[in-house]
Amino acid sequence: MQYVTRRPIDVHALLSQVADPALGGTAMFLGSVRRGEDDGPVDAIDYSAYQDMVETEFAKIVEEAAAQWPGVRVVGAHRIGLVPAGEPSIAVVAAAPHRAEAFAACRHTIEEAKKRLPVWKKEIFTDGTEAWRNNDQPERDAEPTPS
Amino acid sequence: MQYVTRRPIDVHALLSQVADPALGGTAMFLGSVRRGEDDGPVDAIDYSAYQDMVETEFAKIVEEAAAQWPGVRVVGAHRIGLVPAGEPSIAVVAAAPHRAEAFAACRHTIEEAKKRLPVWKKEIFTDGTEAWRNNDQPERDAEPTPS
Amino acid sequence: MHFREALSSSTTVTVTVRAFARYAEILGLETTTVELADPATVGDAVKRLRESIPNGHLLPDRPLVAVNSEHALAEAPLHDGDELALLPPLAGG
Amino acid sequence: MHFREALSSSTTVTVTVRAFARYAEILGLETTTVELADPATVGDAVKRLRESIPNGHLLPDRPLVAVNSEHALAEAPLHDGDELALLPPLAGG
Repeated sequence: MQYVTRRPIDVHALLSQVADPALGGTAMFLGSVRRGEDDGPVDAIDYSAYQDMVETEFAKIVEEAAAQWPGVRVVGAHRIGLVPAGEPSIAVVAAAPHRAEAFAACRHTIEEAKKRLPVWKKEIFTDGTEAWRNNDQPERDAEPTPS
Repeated sequence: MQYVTRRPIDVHALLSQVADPALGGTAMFLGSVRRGEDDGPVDAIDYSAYQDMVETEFAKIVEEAAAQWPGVRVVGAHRIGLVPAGEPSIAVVAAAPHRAEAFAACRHTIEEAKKRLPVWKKEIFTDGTEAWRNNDQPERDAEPTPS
Repeated sequence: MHFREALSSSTTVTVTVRAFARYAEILGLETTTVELADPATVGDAVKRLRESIPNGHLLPDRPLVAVNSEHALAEAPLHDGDELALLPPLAGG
Repeated sequence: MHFREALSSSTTVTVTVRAFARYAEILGLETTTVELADPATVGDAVKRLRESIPNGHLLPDRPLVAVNSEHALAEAPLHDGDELALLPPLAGG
């Protein structure tokens, strides 16, 4: 199953992929394009990716999680292209025999994905301006797009 | 929104209830009826509840989470009646500005729900036998139904 | 939801008892009432149930209980009109 | 995916360079090739790009890079046919 997609994230499809009567606990994380008080008037984020590398690196993250929490199943998805504010751009689902491992594997996978996957985002504001945004930048300090 | 339901858990409906462009992180937990190697041939679990108390107690848990993590929105559902193996019986969804609070509020809510909500389960095995099951009982040691 | 003030001069309290799950099976009933001398506690009501209902002795001495939908201890007071719920070990999720 | 063995006797290595996101905007290109004296490292390739491409000096001295889709350091060797990716600070999720 491919991690990168240009379509809206299909939560049911992800849950189906890990469904197994032996796995009683399923944890999911959805990260959405945020437009809060501190975010400025963000209309959407335009995500781009180095797709081949994203796929191989995400497969490694999943393998590592399976090694650390035996029996856990992990899947994920990252939407690229234009994602409107309020819609999910990233999803991680981890199913495990019990809930502690499900939460741990889900959290670990999203943290590793944020750190390791070559994905970039450009914020699109309501006034039509754009800015590249790093994950470690404070919200009001996004790097302006060179003109 | 009522917590106790006799219908299959509707993940999309729960996610819609917490959706808000200011809340960029959403964590969900689904607990399903398990039939693993150590569980015996469980066909289904018959859940019952003291419904009035479940509703008031769950509302308290949600209020406590909102006080501990300001801005977080938490919803949940517990299916009662006969739930077939592999299907979810409980769901908790927490949406927050950032993922750390979403995970923390989701985990806290499921732990409190398990500890405090008056819900009971009777395992129904493939051979037609039944057994009440406590959350703190080891799997092979379920309490037999008195005949 | 109860009528403590209206009946504060009565010398007995009557509470509705609800039994759930395995306790309902053991007792063969889901609801009953008990009348107790005022003042009464949860412990008094449980003692009465254990002594007066068939199979009542199969209940624990100190079962998990709720009074008017709130978790309560054996020492909690009972008032006329209260609902006392006998809760088997919780097993949600 | 590369041809190191077939070309091991050559005295140069040619690598495909891919630039992403803001680096693609800065350089005005998404892909190019560089030819380097063998042996060559990631650092050598970045130095060449910074010196020879318009706006190349706007790249960091040590950008985040991948070689053949694996995260790599500036000291990593490059072989003929390798794909070197220049990765702006990651911002997924």
